[in-house]
Amino acid sequence: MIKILVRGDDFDAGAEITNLSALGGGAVASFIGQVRGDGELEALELEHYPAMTEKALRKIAEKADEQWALHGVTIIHRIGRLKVGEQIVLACTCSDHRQAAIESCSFIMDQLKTVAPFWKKEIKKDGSESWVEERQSDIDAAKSWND
Amino acid sequence: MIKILVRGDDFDAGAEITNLSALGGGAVASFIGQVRGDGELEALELEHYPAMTEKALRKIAEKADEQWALHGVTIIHRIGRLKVGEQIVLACTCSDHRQAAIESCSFIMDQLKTVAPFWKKEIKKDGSESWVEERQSDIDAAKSWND
Amino acid sequence: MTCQINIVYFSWVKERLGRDQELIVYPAGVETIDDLVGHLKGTDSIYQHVFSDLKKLRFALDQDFVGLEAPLGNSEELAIFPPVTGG
Amino acid sequence: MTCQINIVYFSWVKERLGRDQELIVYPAGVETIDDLVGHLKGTDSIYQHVFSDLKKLRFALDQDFVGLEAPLGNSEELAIFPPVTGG
Repeated sequence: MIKILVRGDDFDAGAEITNLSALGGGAVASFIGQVRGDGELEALELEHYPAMTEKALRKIAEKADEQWALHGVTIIHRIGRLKVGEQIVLACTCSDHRQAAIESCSFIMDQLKTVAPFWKKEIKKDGSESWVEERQSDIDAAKSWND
Repeated sequence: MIKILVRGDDFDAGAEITNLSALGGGAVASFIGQVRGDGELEALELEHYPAMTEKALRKIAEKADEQWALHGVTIIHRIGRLKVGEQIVLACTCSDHRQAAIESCSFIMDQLKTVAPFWKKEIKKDGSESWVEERQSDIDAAKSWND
Repeated sequence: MTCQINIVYFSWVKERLGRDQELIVYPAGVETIDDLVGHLKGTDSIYQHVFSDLKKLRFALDQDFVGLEAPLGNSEELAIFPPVTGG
Repeated sequence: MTCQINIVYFSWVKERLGRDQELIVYPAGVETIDDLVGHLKGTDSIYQHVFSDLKKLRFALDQDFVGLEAPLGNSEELAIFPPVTGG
Protein backbone atom coordinates (compact mmCIF):
# COMPACT_ATOMS: atom_id res chain seq x y z
CA MET A 1 0.00 0.00 0.00
CA ILE A 2 1.63 3.20 -1.19
CA LYS A 3 0.22 6.56 -0.18
CA ILE A 4 1.63 9.74 -1.68
CA LEU A 5 0.41 13.21 -0.78
CA VAL A 6 1.74 16.55 -2.01
CA ARG A 7 -0.08 19.53 -0.61
CA GLY A 8 0.06 22.91 1.07
CA ASP A 9 -2.06 22.05 4.09
CA ASP A 10 -0.56 20.63 7.23
CA PHE A 11 -1.00 16.92 7.99
CA ASP A 12 -1.57 14.87 11.12
CA ALA A 13 1.66 12.87 11.32
CA GLY A 14 0.46 10.86 14.33
CA ALA A 15 -2.72 9.79 12.55
CA GLU A 16 -0.81 8.87 9.38
CA ILE A 17 1.65 6.73 11.34
CA THR A 18 -1.18 5.11 13.28
CA ASN A 19 -2.96 4.32 10.00
CA LEU A 20 0.09 2.66 8.52
CA SER A 21 0.82 0.74 11.72
CA ALA A 22 -2.73 -0.64 11.56
CA LEU A 23 -1.44 -2.83 8.70
CA GLY A 24 0.16 -4.82 11.51
CA GLY A 25 3.44 -5.72 9.90
CA GLY A 26 5.26 -5.68 13.20
CA ALA A 27 7.67 -2.84 12.52
CA VAL A 28 6.79 0.75 11.67
CA ALA A 29 9.44 3.44 11.19
CA SER A 30 8.79 7.08 10.51
CA PHE A 31 10.54 10.36 10.00
CA ILE A 32 9.05 13.83 10.32
CA GLY A 33 10.94 16.84 8.96
CA GLN A 34 10.11 20.33 10.16
CA VAL A 35 11.25 23.85 9.34
CA ARG A 36 14.09 24.34 11.79
CA GLY A 37 14.61 27.87 13.04
CA ASP A 38 18.09 29.35 13.38
CA GLY A 39 17.04 32.70 14.81
CA GLU A 40 17.21 34.45 11.43
CA LEU A 41 14.76 32.28 9.52
CA GLU A 42 11.14 33.32 9.16
CA ALA A 43 9.83 30.68 6.75
CA LEU A 44 10.66 28.37 3.85
CA GLU A 45 8.99 28.65 0.48
CA LEU A 46 8.71 25.19 -1.07
CA GLU A 47 8.45 25.17 -4.86
CA HIS A 48 7.88 21.97 -6.80
CA TYR A 49 7.32 20.62 -10.31
CA PRO A 50 3.66 19.64 -10.18
CA ALA A 51 3.65 17.38 -13.24
CA MET A 52 6.60 15.40 -11.89
CA THR A 53 6.39 15.46 -8.09
CA GLU A 54 3.94 12.69 -7.41
CA LYS A 55 5.52 10.47 -10.05
CA ALA A 56 8.96 10.99 -8.49
CA LEU A 57 7.69 10.27 -4.96
CA ARG A 58 5.89 7.15 -6.15
CA LYS A 59 9.07 5.94 -7.82
CA ILE A 60 10.97 6.38 -4.55
CA ALA A 61 8.26 4.52 -2.63
CA GLU A 62 8.19 1.68 -5.16
CA LYS A 63 11.96 1.33 -5.03
CA ALA A 64 11.84 1.09 -1.23
CA ASP A 65 8.97 -1.38 -1.40
CA GLU A 66 10.88 -3.54 -3.85
CA GLN A 67 14.15 -3.47 -1.94
CA TRP A 68 12.74 -4.11 1.54
CA ALA A 69 9.46 -5.96 0.89
CA LEU A 70 7.31 -3.45 2.76
CA HIS A 71 3.67 -3.75 3.79
CA GLY A 72 3.13 -0.06 3.26
CA VAL A 73 4.76 3.28 2.58
CA THR A 74 3.41 6.77 3.23
CA ILE A 75 5.15 9.86 1.89
CA ILE A 76 3.68 13.30 2.51
CA HIS A 77 5.45 16.45 1.35
CA ARG A 78 4.17 19.97 1.77
CA ILE A 79 4.62 22.85 -0.66
CA GLY A 80 4.19 26.59 -0.39
CA ARG A 81 5.15 28.86 2.49
CA LEU A 82 6.00 27.05 5.72
CA LYS A 83 6.91 28.89 8.90
CA VAL A 84 9.57 27.86 11.39
CA GLY A 85 8.32 24.87 13.38
CA GLU A 86 5.86 23.70 10.71
CA GLN A 87 6.00 20.19 9.29
CA ILE A 88 7.50 19.73 5.82
CA VAL A 89 7.65 16.03 5.24
CA LEU A 90 6.64 12.63 6.58
CA ALA A 91 8.08 9.29 5.51
CA CYS A 92 6.64 6.18 7.12
CA THR A 93 7.31 2.52 6.32
CA CYS A 94 5.80 -0.70 7.62
CA SER A 95 7.62 -4.03 7.42
CA ASP A 96 8.01 -7.39 9.13
CA HIS A 97 11.44 -6.44 10.49
CA ARG A 98 12.76 -3.42 12.31
CA GLN A 99 15.91 -3.02 10.24
CA ALA A 100 13.92 -3.12 7.01
CA ALA A 101 11.50 -0.50 8.33
CA ILE A 102 14.20 1.84 9.63
CA GLU A 103 16.51 1.45 6.63
CA SER A 104 13.77 1.95 4.07
CA CYS A 105 12.57 5.07 5.91
CA SER A 106 16.10 6.43 5.93
CA PHE A 107 16.49 5.54 2.22
CA ILE A 108 13.31 7.43 1.34
CA MET A 109 14.50 10.55 3.16
CA ASP A 110 17.86 10.42 1.41
CA GLN A 111 16.15 10.03 -1.97
CA LEU A 112 13.75 12.90 -1.22
CA LYS A 113 16.74 15.17 -0.76
CA THR A 114 18.21 14.32 -4.15
CA VAL A 115 15.65 13.03 -6.67
CA ALA A 116 12.32 14.65 -5.76
CA PRO A 117 11.63 17.95 -7.59
CA PHE A 118 11.36 20.34 -4.65
CA TRP A 119 13.27 23.57 -4.15
CA LYS A 120 13.49 25.43 -0.87
CA LYS A 121 13.85 29.17 -0.59
CA GLU A 122 14.74 30.66 2.78
CA ILE A 123 12.87 33.79 3.79
CA LYS A 124 14.70 35.60 6.58
CA LYS A 125 13.18 37.83 9.23
CA ASP A 126 14.93 40.81 7.63
CA GLY A 127 13.02 40.11 4.41
CA SER A 128 15.94 38.77 2.40
CA GLU A 129 15.44 35.60 0.37
CA SER A 130 17.80 32.95 -0.91
CA TRP A 131 17.51 29.56 -2.54
CA VAL A 132 18.87 26.68 -0.48
CA GLU A 133 21.81 25.00 -2.19
CA GLU A 134 22.27 21.27 -2.37
CA ARG A 135 24.54 19.83 0.29
CA GLN A 136 27.36 17.41 -0.45
CA SER A 137 26.37 15.37 2.62
CA ASP A 138 22.90 14.79 1.12
CA ILE A 139 24.40 13.68 -2.19
CA ASP A 140 26.78 11.34 -0.40
CA ALA A 141 23.98 9.91 1.75
CA ALA A 142 21.81 9.21 -1.30
CA LYS A 143 24.71 7.63 -3.18
CA SER A 144 25.59 5.38 -0.24
CA TRP A 145 22.50 3.24 -0.98
CA ASN A 146 24.02 2.17 -4.30
CA ASP A 147 27.11 0.68 -2.68
CA MET B 1 13.59 15.78 27.68
CA ILE B 2 13.56 12.07 28.38
CA LYS B 3 10.27 10.22 28.80
CA ILE B 4 10.25 6.58 29.86
CA LEU B 5 7.09 4.55 30.30
CA VAL B 6 6.79 0.86 31.22
CA ARG B 7 3.25 -0.37 31.46
CA GLY B 8 0.64 -2.94 30.52
CA ASP B 9 -1.84 -0.58 28.91
CA ASP B 10 -1.66 0.31 25.26
CA PHE B 11 -0.32 3.71 24.25
CA ASP B 12 -1.19 6.24 21.54
CA ALA B 13 1.95 6.17 19.39
CA GLY B 14 0.70 8.96 17.14
CA ALA B 15 0.07 11.28 20.08
CA GLU B 16 3.46 10.48 21.63
CA ILE B 17 5.26 11.23 18.37
CA THR B 18 3.25 14.42 17.91
CA ASN B 19 4.17 15.50 21.45
CA LEU B 20 7.87 14.96 20.86
CA SER B 21 7.76 16.66 17.47
CA ALA B 22 6.23 19.71 19.19
CA LEU B 23 9.73 20.34 20.58
CA GLY B 24 10.44 21.56 17.07
CA GLY B 25 13.96 20.27 16.61
CA GLY B 26 13.46 19.82 12.90
CA ALA B 27 13.87 16.04 12.72
CA VAL B 28 11.76 13.41 14.48
CA ALA B 29 12.33 9.69 13.98
CA SER B 30 10.26 6.93 15.49
CA PHE B 31 9.92 3.19 15.57
CA ILE B 32 6.86 1.20 16.64
CA GLY B 33 7.19 -2.52 17.33
CA GLN B 34 4.13 -4.75 17.30
CA VAL B 35 3.39 -8.41 17.98
CA ARG B 36 3.80 -9.94 14.55
CA GLY B 37 1.57 -12.91 13.79
CA ASP B 38 2.91 -15.94 11.96
CA GLY B 39 -0.34 -17.89 11.83
CA GLU B 40 0.54 -19.99 14.90
CA LEU B 41 1.06 -17.20 17.40
CA GLU B 42 -1.74 -16.16 19.74
CA ALA B 43 0.06 -13.70 22.01
CA LEU B 44 3.32 -12.72 23.64
CA GLU B 45 3.79 -12.60 27.39
CA LEU B 46 6.28 -9.85 28.26
CA GLU B 47 8.04 -10.33 31.59
CA HIS B 48 10.40 -7.72 32.99
CA TYR B 49 12.56 -6.92 36.01
CA PRO B 50 10.57 -4.09 37.62
CA ALA B 51 13.36 -2.75 39.84
CA MET B 52 15.70 -2.48 36.87
CA THR B 53 13.59 -1.78 33.78
CA GLU B 54 13.11 1.95 34.02
CA LYS B 55 16.71 2.47 35.06
CA ALA B 56 17.94 0.45 32.07
CA LEU B 57 15.69 2.31 29.63
CA ARG B 58 16.77 5.67 31.04
CA LYS B 59 20.40 4.67 30.64
CA ILE B 60 19.78 3.82 26.97
CA ALA B 61 17.99 7.14 26.42
CA GLU B 62 20.77 9.10 28.12
CA LYS B 63 23.42 7.36 26.05
CA ALA B 64 21.53 8.26 22.86
CA ASP B 65 21.03 11.83 24.06
CA GLU B 66 24.73 12.17 24.79
CA GLN B 67 25.91 10.65 21.53
CA TRP B 68 23.53 12.51 19.20
CA ALA B 69 22.67 15.72 21.12
CA LEU B 70 18.93 15.12 21.04
CA HIS B 71 16.14 17.51 21.98
CA GLY B 72 14.05 14.68 23.31
CA VAL B 73 13.67 10.91 23.62
CA THR B 74 10.54 8.89 24.33
CA ILE B 75 10.71 5.18 25.08
CA ILE B 76 7.55 3.25 25.88
CA HIS B 77 7.61 -0.50 26.46
CA ARG B 78 4.64 -2.64 27.35
CA ILE B 79 4.60 -5.66 29.62
CA GLY B 80 2.15 -8.48 30.25
CA ARG B 81 0.10 -10.38 27.70
CA LEU B 82 -0.01 -8.80 24.24
CA LYS B 83 -2.02 -10.28 21.40
CA VAL B 84 -0.95 -10.43 17.76
CA GLY B 85 -1.16 -6.96 16.24
CA GLU B 86 -0.82 -5.14 19.55
CA GLN B 87 1.88 -2.55 20.10
CA ILE B 88 4.91 -3.56 22.18
CA VAL B 89 7.32 -0.69 21.99
CA LEU B 90 7.82 2.88 20.82
CA ALA B 91 11.14 4.66 20.44
CA CYS B 92 11.05 8.27 19.29
CA THR B 93 13.87 10.80 19.03
CA CYS B 94 13.96 14.48 18.17
CA SER B 95 17.07 16.20 16.86
CA ASP B 96 18.29 19.03 14.66
CA HIS B 97 19.37 16.62 11.92
CA ARG B 98 17.70 13.72 10.19
CA GLN B 99 20.64 11.35 10.40
CA ALA B 100 21.01 11.97 14.14
CA ALA B 101 17.29 11.34 14.69
CA ILE B 102 17.17 8.16 12.60
CA GLU B 103 20.46 6.75 13.89
CA SER B 104 19.65 7.39 17.53
CA CYS B 105 16.22 5.78 17.12
CA SER B 106 17.85 2.74 15.52
CA PHE B 107 20.46 2.65 18.30
CA ILE B 108 17.75 2.67 20.99
CA MET B 109 15.93 -0.24 19.36
CA ASP B 110 19.15 -2.26 19.09
CA GLN B 111 19.92 -1.57 22.75
CA LEU B 112 16.40 -2.50 23.81
CA LYS B 113 16.92 -5.92 22.26
CA THR B 114 20.08 -6.58 24.22
CA VAL B 115 20.36 -4.56 27.46
CA ALA B 116 16.80 -3.94 28.65
CA PRO B 117 15.48 -6.57 31.08
CA PHE B 118 12.51 -7.89 29.13
CA TRP B 119 11.78 -11.51 28.25
CA LYS B 120 9.24 -12.62 25.68
CA LYS B 121 7.29 -15.84 25.88
CA GLU B 122 5.37 -17.00 22.84
CA ILE B 123 1.90 -18.40 23.43
CA LYS B 124 0.72 -20.39 20.45
CA LYS B 125 -2.84 -20.96 19.37
CA ASP B 126 -2.48 -24.64 20.30
CA GLY B 127 -1.74 -23.59 23.90
CA SER B 128 1.98 -24.38 23.86
CA GLU B 129 4.38 -21.85 25.32
CA SER B 130 8.06 -21.16 24.74
CA TRP B 131 10.52 -18.47 25.71
CA VAL B 132 11.94 -16.50 22.80
CA GLU B 133 15.69 -16.99 22.46
CA GLU B 134 18.13 -14.19 21.77
CA ARG B 135 19.06 -13.80 18.12
CA GLN B 136 22.62 -13.45 16.93
CA SER B 137 21.52 -10.72 14.51
CA ASP B 138 20.28 -8.63 17.45
CA ILE B 139 23.58 -9.08 19.30
CA ASP B 140 25.53 -8.13 16.17
CA ALA B 141 23.33 -5.08 15.57
CA ALA B 142 23.82 -3.84 19.13
CA LYS B 143 27.57 -4.43 18.98
CA SER B 144 27.88 -2.55 15.68
CA TRP B 145 27.35 0.75 17.54
CA ASN B 146 30.63 0.27 19.39
CA ASP B 147 32.68 0.13 16.19
CA MET C 1 12.47 20.04 -40.60
CA THR C 2 11.86 21.89 -37.34
CA CYS C 3 10.81 20.53 -33.99
CA GLN C 4 9.42 22.07 -30.87
CA ILE C 5 9.44 21.37 -27.17
CA ASN C 6 7.95 23.00 -24.10
CA ILE C 7 10.61 24.02 -21.57
CA VAL C 8 9.67 24.57 -17.93
CA TYR C 9 11.92 26.33 -15.41
CA PHE C 10 12.08 26.22 -11.63
CA SER C 11 13.75 27.94 -8.70
CA TRP C 12 16.42 30.53 -9.56
CA VAL C 13 16.46 29.42 -13.21
CA LYS C 14 12.86 30.57 -13.49
CA GLU C 15 13.55 33.78 -11.58
CA ARG C 16 16.60 34.73 -13.63
CA LEU C 17 14.91 33.99 -16.95
CA GLY C 18 11.77 35.81 -15.78
CA ARG C 19 9.47 33.08 -17.12
CA ASP C 20 8.28 29.69 -15.94
CA GLN C 21 7.87 28.07 -19.34
CA GLU C 22 8.13 28.66 -23.05
CA LEU C 23 7.63 26.76 -26.28
CA ILE C 24 10.89 26.52 -28.17
CA VAL C 25 11.11 25.73 -31.89
CA TYR C 26 14.52 24.32 -32.77
CA PRO C 27 16.20 23.48 -36.07
CA ALA C 28 17.41 20.18 -37.44
CA GLY C 29 20.76 19.18 -35.97
CA VAL C 30 19.60 19.82 -32.42
CA GLU C 31 19.46 16.27 -31.05
CA THR C 32 20.26 16.40 -27.34
CA ILE C 33 19.61 18.66 -24.36
CA ASP C 34 23.18 19.85 -24.73
CA ASP C 35 22.48 20.82 -28.36
CA LEU C 36 19.29 22.63 -27.39
CA VAL C 37 20.95 24.61 -24.61
CA GLY C 38 23.71 25.55 -27.06
CA HIS C 39 21.09 26.64 -29.57
CA LEU C 40 19.30 28.80 -26.98
CA LYS C 41 22.57 30.44 -25.93
CA GLY C 42 23.00 31.52 -29.55
CA THR C 43 19.59 33.18 -29.64
CA ASP C 44 19.66 35.45 -26.59
CA SER C 45 22.30 36.60 -24.12
CA ILE C 46 20.00 35.87 -21.18
CA TYR C 47 20.46 32.15 -21.85
CA GLN C 48 24.23 32.63 -21.95
CA HIS C 49 23.95 34.22 -18.54
CA VAL C 50 21.59 31.73 -16.85
CA PHE C 51 23.05 28.61 -18.49
CA SER C 52 26.68 29.71 -18.10
CA ASP C 53 27.56 26.88 -15.69
CA LEU C 54 25.82 23.70 -16.79
CA LYS C 55 27.20 21.79 -13.80
CA LYS C 56 24.77 23.78 -11.64
CA LEU C 57 21.74 22.64 -13.64
CA ARG C 58 19.66 19.50 -13.72
CA PHE C 59 17.31 18.27 -16.43
CA ALA C 60 14.18 16.17 -16.75
CA LEU C 61 12.59 14.99 -19.99
CA ASP C 62 8.91 14.23 -19.73
CA GLN C 63 9.29 14.20 -15.92
CA ASP C 64 12.26 11.85 -15.70
CA PHE C 65 15.73 12.98 -14.62
CA VAL C 66 18.20 12.76 -17.49
CA GLY C 67 21.72 13.92 -18.30
CA LEU C 68 22.81 16.65 -20.72
CA GLU C 69 23.50 14.08 -23.41
CA ALA C 70 19.94 12.75 -23.43
CA PRO C 71 18.35 12.83 -26.92
CA LEU C 72 15.21 14.98 -27.08
CA GLY C 73 13.48 12.37 -29.24
CA ASN C 74 9.74 12.95 -29.20
CA SER C 75 9.68 14.37 -25.68
CA GLU C 76 7.05 17.00 -25.03
CA GLU C 77 8.49 18.68 -21.98
CA LEU C 78 12.00 19.55 -20.90
CA ALA C 79 12.52 20.86 -17.37
CA ILE C 80 15.61 22.85 -16.43
CA PHE C 81 16.31 23.58 -12.77
CA PRO C 82 19.02 23.66 -10.09
CA PRO C 83 19.72 20.58 -7.90
CA VAL C 84 16.66 19.72 -5.83
CA THR C 85 16.55 20.54 -2.10
CA GLY C 86 13.41 18.88 -0.76
CA GLY C 87 12.88 16.52 2.14
CA MET D 1 31.82 -14.38 58.76
CA THR D 2 28.73 -15.02 56.63
CA CYS D 3 27.05 -12.75 54.14
CA GLN D 4 23.66 -12.75 52.47
CA ILE D 5 22.17 -11.54 49.24
CA ASN D 6 18.74 -11.56 47.69
CA ILE D 7 18.64 -13.42 44.38
CA VAL D 8 15.87 -12.73 41.86
CA TYR D 9 15.13 -14.97 38.89
CA PHE D 10 13.37 -14.32 35.60
CA SER D 11 12.05 -16.14 32.54
CA TRP D 12 12.86 -19.85 32.34
CA VAL D 13 15.35 -19.59 35.19
CA LYS D 14 12.47 -18.65 37.48
CA GLU D 15 10.22 -21.33 36.04
CA ARG D 16 12.78 -24.11 36.35
CA LEU D 17 13.74 -23.16 39.89
CA GLY D 18 10.08 -22.76 40.82
CA ARG D 19 10.72 -19.50 42.66
CA ASP D 20 11.13 -15.84 41.72
CA GLN D 21 13.48 -14.89 44.54
CA GLU D 22 15.24 -16.15 47.62
CA LEU D 23 17.57 -14.85 50.31
CA ILE D 24 20.87 -16.74 50.18
CA VAL D 25 23.33 -16.84 53.04
CA TYR D 26 26.81 -17.67 51.82
CA PRO D 27 30.07 -18.46 53.61
CA ALA D 28 33.38 -16.61 53.61
CA GLY D 29 35.38 -17.36 50.48
CA VAL D 30 32.45 -16.63 48.18
CA GLU D 31 33.58 -13.40 46.53
CA THR D 32 32.16 -13.31 43.01
CA ILE D 33 28.98 -14.31 41.22
CA ASP D 34 30.92 -17.29 39.88
CA ASP D 35 31.77 -18.32 43.45
CA LEU D 36 28.16 -17.93 44.57
CA VAL D 37 26.78 -19.98 41.71
CA GLY D 38 29.36 -22.67 42.48
CA HIS D 39 28.32 -22.59 46.13
CA LEU D 40 24.63 -22.97 45.24
CA LYS D 41 25.37 -25.90 42.94
CA GLY D 42 26.92 -27.63 45.92
CA THR D 43 23.80 -27.18 48.04
CA ASP D 44 21.06 -28.57 45.79
CA SER D 45 20.93 -30.54 42.54
CA ILE D 46 18.27 -28.18 41.14
CA TYR D 47 20.95 -25.48 40.86
CA GLN D 48 23.25 -27.93 39.07
CA HIS D 49 20.45 -28.50 36.61
CA VAL D 50 19.38 -24.89 36.02
CA PHE D 51 22.88 -23.39 36.14
CA SER D 52 24.50 -26.17 34.11
CA ASP D 53 25.41 -23.92 31.17
CA LEU D 54 26.52 -20.53 32.47
CA LYS D 55 26.96 -19.19 28.94
CA LYS D 56 23.17 -19.17 28.71
CA LEU D 57 22.79 -16.93 31.76
CA ARG D 58 23.14 -13.23 32.36
CA PHE D 59 23.61 -11.40 35.66
CA ALA D 60 22.82 -8.05 37.19
CA LEU D 61 24.06 -6.75 40.55
CA ASP D 62 21.87 -4.10 42.09
CA GLN D 63 20.21 -3.63 38.69
CA ASP D 64 23.36 -3.26 36.60
CA PHE D 65 24.50 -5.88 34.09
CA VAL D 66 27.75 -7.53 35.21
CA GLY D 67 29.87 -10.51 34.25
CA LEU D 68 30.34 -13.77 36.16
CA GLU D 69 33.58 -12.47 37.67
CA ALA D 70 31.92 -9.46 39.31
CA PRO D 71 32.60 -9.26 43.08
CA LEU D 72 29.43 -9.38 45.17
CA GLY D 73 30.79 -6.65 47.45
CA ASN D 74 27.97 -5.11 49.43
CA SER D 75 25.37 -5.63 46.73
CA GLU D 76 21.86 -6.28 47.97
CA GLU D 77 20.34 -7.93 44.93
CA LEU D 78 21.66 -10.36 42.36
CA ALA D 79 19.49 -11.11 39.33
CA ILE D 80 20.00 -14.27 37.26
CA PHE D 81 18.20 -14.62 33.94
CA PRO D 82 18.59 -15.68 30.31
CA PRO D 83 19.60 -13.18 27.63
CA VAL D 84 16.97 -10.48 27.30
CA THR D 85 14.56 -10.46 24.36
CA GLY D 86 12.69 -7.16 24.59
CA GLY D 87 12.12 -4.45 22.05
